[in-house]
Amino acid sequence: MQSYSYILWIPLLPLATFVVLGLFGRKYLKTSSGLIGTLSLLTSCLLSFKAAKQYFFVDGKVDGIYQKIEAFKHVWLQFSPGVSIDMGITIDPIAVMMLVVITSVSLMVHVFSLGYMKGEDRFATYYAFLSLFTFSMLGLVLSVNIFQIYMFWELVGVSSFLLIGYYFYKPSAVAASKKAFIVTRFADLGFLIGILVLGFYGGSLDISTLIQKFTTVQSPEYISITTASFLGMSMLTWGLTLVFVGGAGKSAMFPLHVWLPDAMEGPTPVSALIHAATMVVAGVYLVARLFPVFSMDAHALDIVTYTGVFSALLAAVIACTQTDIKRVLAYSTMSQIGYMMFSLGVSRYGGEAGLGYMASMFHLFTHAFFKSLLFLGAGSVIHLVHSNEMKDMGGLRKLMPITHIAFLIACLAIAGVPPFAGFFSKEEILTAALHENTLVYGVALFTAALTSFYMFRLYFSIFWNKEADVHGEHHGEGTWTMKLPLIILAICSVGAGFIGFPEFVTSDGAGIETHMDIASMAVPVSLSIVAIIIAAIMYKNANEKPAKVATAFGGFYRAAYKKFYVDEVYLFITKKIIFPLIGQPIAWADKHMVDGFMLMLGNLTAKISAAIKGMQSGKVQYYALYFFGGIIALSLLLIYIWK
Amino acid sequence: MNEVPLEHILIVSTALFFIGMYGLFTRRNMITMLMSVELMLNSVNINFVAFNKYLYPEHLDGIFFSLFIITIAAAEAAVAIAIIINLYRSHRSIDVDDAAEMKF
Amino acid sequence: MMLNNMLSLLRQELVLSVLIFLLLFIKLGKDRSQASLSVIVNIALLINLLAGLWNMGEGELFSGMFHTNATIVFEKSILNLAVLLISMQSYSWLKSHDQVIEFYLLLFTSLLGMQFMISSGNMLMFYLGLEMSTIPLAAAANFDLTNRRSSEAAMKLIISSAFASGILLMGISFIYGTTGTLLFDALPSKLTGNPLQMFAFILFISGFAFKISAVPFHLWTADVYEGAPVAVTSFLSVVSKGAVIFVFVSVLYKVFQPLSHAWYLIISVLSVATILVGNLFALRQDNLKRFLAFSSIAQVGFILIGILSGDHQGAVSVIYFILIYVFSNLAAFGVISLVSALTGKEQITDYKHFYKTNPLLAWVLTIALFSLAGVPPTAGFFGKFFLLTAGASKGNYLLIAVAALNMVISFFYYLKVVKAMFMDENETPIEKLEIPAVSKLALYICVAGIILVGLASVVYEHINSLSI
Amino acid sequence: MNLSLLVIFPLVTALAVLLSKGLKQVRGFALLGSLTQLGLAGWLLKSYQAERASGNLTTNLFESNTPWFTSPLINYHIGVDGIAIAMILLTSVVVVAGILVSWSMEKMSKEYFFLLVLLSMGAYGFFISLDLFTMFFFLEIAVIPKFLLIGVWGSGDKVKSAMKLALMLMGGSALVFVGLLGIYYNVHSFETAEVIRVGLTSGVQKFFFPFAFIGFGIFAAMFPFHTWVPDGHASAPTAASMFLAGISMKLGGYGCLRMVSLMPDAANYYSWIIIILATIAIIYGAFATMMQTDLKYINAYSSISHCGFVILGIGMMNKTSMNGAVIQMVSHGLMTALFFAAIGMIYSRTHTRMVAQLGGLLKAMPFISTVFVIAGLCSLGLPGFSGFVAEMTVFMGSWQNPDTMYRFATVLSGASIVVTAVYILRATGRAIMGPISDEHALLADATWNEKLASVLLIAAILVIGIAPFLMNQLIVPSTDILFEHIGKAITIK
Repeated sequence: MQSYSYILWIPLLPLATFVVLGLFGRKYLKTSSGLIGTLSLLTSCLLSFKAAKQYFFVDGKVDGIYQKIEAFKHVWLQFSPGVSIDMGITIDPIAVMMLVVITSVSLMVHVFSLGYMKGEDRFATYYAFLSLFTFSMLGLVLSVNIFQIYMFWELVGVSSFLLIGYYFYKPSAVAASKKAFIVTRFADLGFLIGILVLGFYGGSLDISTLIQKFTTVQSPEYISITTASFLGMSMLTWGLTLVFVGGAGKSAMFPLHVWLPDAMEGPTPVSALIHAATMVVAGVYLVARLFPVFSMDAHALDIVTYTGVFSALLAAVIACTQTDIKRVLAYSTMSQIGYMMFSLGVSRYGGEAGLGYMASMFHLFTHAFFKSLLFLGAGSVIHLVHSNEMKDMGGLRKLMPITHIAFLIACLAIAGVPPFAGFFSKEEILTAALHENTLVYGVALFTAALTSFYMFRLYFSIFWNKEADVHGEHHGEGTWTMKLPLIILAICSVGAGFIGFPEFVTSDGAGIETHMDIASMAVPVSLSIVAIIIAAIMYKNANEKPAKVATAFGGFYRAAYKKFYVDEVYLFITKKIIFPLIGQPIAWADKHMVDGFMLMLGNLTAKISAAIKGMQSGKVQYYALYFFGGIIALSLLLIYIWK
Repeated sequence: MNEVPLEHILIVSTALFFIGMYGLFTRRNMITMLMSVELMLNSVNINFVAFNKYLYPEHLDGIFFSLFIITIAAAEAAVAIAIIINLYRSHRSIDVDDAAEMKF
Repeated sequence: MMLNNMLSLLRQELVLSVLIFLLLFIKLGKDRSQASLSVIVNIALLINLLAGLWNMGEGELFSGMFHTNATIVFEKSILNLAVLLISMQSYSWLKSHDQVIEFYLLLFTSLLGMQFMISSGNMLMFYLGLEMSTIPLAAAANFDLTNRRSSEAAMKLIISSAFASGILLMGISFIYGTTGTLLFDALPSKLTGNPLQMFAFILFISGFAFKISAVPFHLWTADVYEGAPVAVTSFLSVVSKGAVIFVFVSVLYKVFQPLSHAWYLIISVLSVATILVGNLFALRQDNLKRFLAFSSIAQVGFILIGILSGDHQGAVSVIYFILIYVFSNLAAFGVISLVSALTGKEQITDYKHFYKTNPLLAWVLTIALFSLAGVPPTAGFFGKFFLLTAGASKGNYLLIAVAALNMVISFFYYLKVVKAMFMDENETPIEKLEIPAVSKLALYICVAGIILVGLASVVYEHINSLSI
Repeated sequence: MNLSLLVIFPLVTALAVLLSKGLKQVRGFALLGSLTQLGLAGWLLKSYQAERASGNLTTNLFESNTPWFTSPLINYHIGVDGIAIAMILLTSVVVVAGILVSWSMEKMSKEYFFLLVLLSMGAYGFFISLDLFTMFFFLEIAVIPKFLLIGVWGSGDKVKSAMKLALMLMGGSALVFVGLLGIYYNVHSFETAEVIRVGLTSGVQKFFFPFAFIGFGIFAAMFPFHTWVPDGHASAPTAASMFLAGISMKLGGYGCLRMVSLMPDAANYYSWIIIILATIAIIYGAFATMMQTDLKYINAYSSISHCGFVILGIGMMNKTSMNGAVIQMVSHGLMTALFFAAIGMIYSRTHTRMVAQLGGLLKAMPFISTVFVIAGLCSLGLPGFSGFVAEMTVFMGSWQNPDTMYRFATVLSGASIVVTAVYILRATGRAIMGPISDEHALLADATWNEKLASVLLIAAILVIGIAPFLMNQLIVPSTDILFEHIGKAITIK
């Protein structure tokens, strides 16, 4: 087996880029920073491919399964014997897959941004942040230690915050970045406590050790964590659920999804990278990383399943009503991640039962390509019309042919039309769901149809429908740097499905056989096609039908349009409960009660001082009288106390 | 001839002491106050002499002490009267309540 | 032999007596300039101080009436040092005064009385010393003859102290009546603790409490301090108080040792009351002298806590504290005396923004106040620390806690003055003052003392090595 | 090396400052002195490690013991362990930064720098003391300069704040004093080692521990004795705020730690109260911060919350949490100094600290804004910065006790990191991001001295944040030794 130590360079190169650009970019590397960032990432990307090749093909399976390799591990912070944060690199199928996904999508975004962000004032800063993000994300997927995940988890959070707030002078961007950070931070609290629970009972923070201990039913750790319980749930369930809360926050699962649509305030390429392809699937990745442990606890898996499926449905419904194209895409992302989640939830560990796991990872893989393609396409469109609103678009297929074709491919992929990438992965998910839980299957099927509908609503509204009023001079589809990524990603969206994914990425690393039978395929595919046709009827040309349908749904439509008022609930909780009912009383109490008490001590002293001033009357006879009083007092003291 | 018992003398001296004290507390005229103090000192003198005579006649400690008290009382009175005279110059009064500017 | 003994054992008193007579003769002769007179007096005082450093052993004179040893000599030297400093500091004030010699005469007579009082081995000697130190002071308090307040102060002092003498004498007479002796050495074996004796003891202690101005016997203090000229005030607050405390310690520790349970109780109550009342009154003062009067009352409370210890360490810490107190209080009074002599201003509000115009004086006053407050690295910190440590040796930690928390209150009013000097804005601050070299030297000595007496443990160790 | 140098050098510097003339000389001397001090601290670290590497395992190194007073027995006994070295390094870094930040202090510059140096001397002396009296001595030395610094050079209601701070701190030291006397009269020594060796009976500990702990707790802003913190910090001039939060609050934390090691039985007995108070401080401080509108108040209240972690770590009474407490002290010292430095830089330019009146400063002063954001991110515990390491260590430690109340306290304290994120981002969002007003648009960015100060602090934060194992190597052996003694007390229970 060859050494994998070069993998260390994959995250370190972007880190170096971040440091260089962050320190010197603004002053010295203003124009060349884009190029530096891209080149460094290209190297990372190539190294990733090399790693993938080596792992899957050169080294291959040992004993029939792909082995988990710890290429590098260094104790970073020792808490107590056995419990430490380690920095290291794990290589296993999902890590390698994520390496490839992250570096290639990030590379595409880097290239795209060369054109898209050209002339920006903080161009170098932008690339620095992109590099920081890429580094953090790579570090996350390679983690050996659950605390290492948490650290990089926070780092991707902050890079996301920085990038969403890139247009810092726009109040809406600032608000969105704040929201994203705070909501995910809240979720991370759950993650942290989950880690504390698992670490306490497992006696280790090392992922492999934890998995090994918690999957051995006889181990003392397993026994103690399953017997200890709090509020009727075993500590294992608690731990996993709390970890999942962290994942749900980052992956925008209901009810922690509110930040994702707002996060679209960031530059569009950023949305493509962070809020479509990579960071938002970190939650899925986290569950997959700990999947052996999750599979030991049915309750935790159920929570994953139902959260996932509900989020998928909810997001799809909302997506049908939104008019901001990036928001539509954001809800679509949320919906697709919901798919991945419940797919994990219905899966079991090992062999055929692990189909859901494989499907989830497969969907993650394909989704990364077509969703980033959709975002980059949307970016091109926005670059042209300078608006996010559907009503400002239409008939753009003539102005931007490449974008049009690429976007169409992506739409077909996400709609699950064969032979595009999404078809394969979605098909596996549905099959897995069908085997395990019919209710989930039903909802998933309906969601799939909705997906096709809203994606093509989007497609038709942008590229067909009425002609947009694109005035005067425009730069068409922009430079080649903006077109090239679209083309490459389009090719991936077509071809990614044909990779023999079940062979490579499975729950136990062993590879499974999948069966595609026409019968089970027919239902979702035909539903999708029907939905596409309905979308075509409603949106291909400008007409009154959408409005009529909206009126027909009435209150439900309005509720969906308002995103089911989840934001308002949050606002209510923060603005009406936490601030006035907790924050202000505390601030008040501090000023008037705690501090007031200290002041009162001072004032009291002054009061007493004023009260006894009469003693010093200035009349010498009274002084003598006090003198005499003192003698009597002392006598009494001795008479009554001493004797 | 029956000797006067010590207790009687002590009662007289104590009475004198408290009479002096009462005078000091109640008289407004500074000279009178000074006189009251002299009463107190004299009661002490009586004490000393009586104790010496009745209880410890072998030494003359008490008697000498009272001699010194008398002397010093005279000196004290001299200084006090000088001060009171000076006070009268500025205050035009020897009422003790008029000299109570400094207080609190 | 006897004469030899007298010369060596009485050397401090003799130097002082000679000085007093010298001054009397000068007074009889032609008028001398104030400057040369000051020089003479200060040099004589210095000789007197140096006389104390010259160790001549211990002994008794006049069949036990007068006794002395290294500790007593040291205590007297502290007082001599204080008087020297006061004399140097009052240079500016005396310059404008006609009766310089009288002032010195009064002061030195009083000092002489104190020295005899400290050395006394007999109640009679003690009484004589006490009166000898008090009566001239009353006259000195009236030294600003035309000042209403000065007269009032003197009147209050003389009447109060006459009353206190009466009480004290009553106590002594009963002690005599119950024991039959006036000799300190003979007393302890005869103390039985019968009720009359206890009552006598209370009267006796009250007389002391009056002199050191412990609450509730303190009421004269503030008025007298405020009214008297600054030099007299500083003499009253440092020298007079210090001397009585020295005697108080030795009387309590040696003579009334058999009654130590009784006086432990009395003194603990007095100390708490003294600290509290002193602090509470000091809080509300505007006149600096009056303010320092109450602050010194509070200081006495701390000294009483040190006295509580009842052993060697207690005595050491008290003597040590008095030494520090001399430096600290005289540094403060030195500044006040200068300002008062040159501008007549004595209110705290007058000192607003004092730092801007007189940084040196402001720093000296600040350091002095910090020392009084007990802030390191000044000696006051060490002094208070040792006092409270000694006081805690009997395990009365609640008392210590009360005292320690009272330091916070005292901190407030000391800081109030510092605040006025450094932080408050003022349109018309005290103008820049010309400081005479002598006064400046005195201030420097005080500051050096404040800093060195604490940090250099040699001073403390020296006191500790003395047998008390 | 001779540890006394750490006290003598500031003294020499202070004298040099007093004797020099004009702002240029004064600050030159001050900077030179503080740099020397930084060098000394670095040298100390190096020789400490060399000594440890050579197998010297005694508790304290570089000890020297000079008799000072014989009765009561007081020795000038100095020596350092890893914890003390960490605090000394922290002090030296903050002092250099503080002096750099006040580079252009025109008003009474001589006195200003003199007091700063004096304050630092108190801190150094405190950290190297092994004798409780010496410790107490230096603790109080550090109080008065604060009073003057705030009262003379401060802003706002400065006199009142200075007074409040001085009085509360004096109150704290009065309590400490009672505790120390209690210790003294039961073991007849002020030596920490002697106290540990002889040991205090459980009853004595229970009586005196509250005095000593609350006393130091006041210095460490323990709830409900924290009220000097907001006003004091807000009124202080920049460097004084940095010293106050960065150094002098650490005196309290360090003192608390030492008291726990001297009186472990009592600490164990009272630990639940300590934990409750610490948790309240953490949560309460965080929520109170959320409501503040003045940048300095924000940082001051957040200091209360962060220092709560120090107390929490100490109160949890296990090795990991105590390590966490130490790291948190260092981390918070650096972070909050950086924060105050940034706020000071902003204030000196905009002349306002009200968040509502600021906005979009990133445009006009990118460097200062970046510093502000970095300080904020460190405050909210971002990995890579020291705050994360510290807080996580405290959490890991406090989670080790399976008792429900301890768990609850840990979760609540953990929740504060969310609130921290809220207030940090609110402040950042309003002041640094968003549209900029016209009058602020043309303000200049940081000058070289400010840059240097910030870079120094950031570098220190990053070193701990990125390589916490270095910090651990330094302090863990010492906390192990400390805990050997404490651990016994816990097993007795």
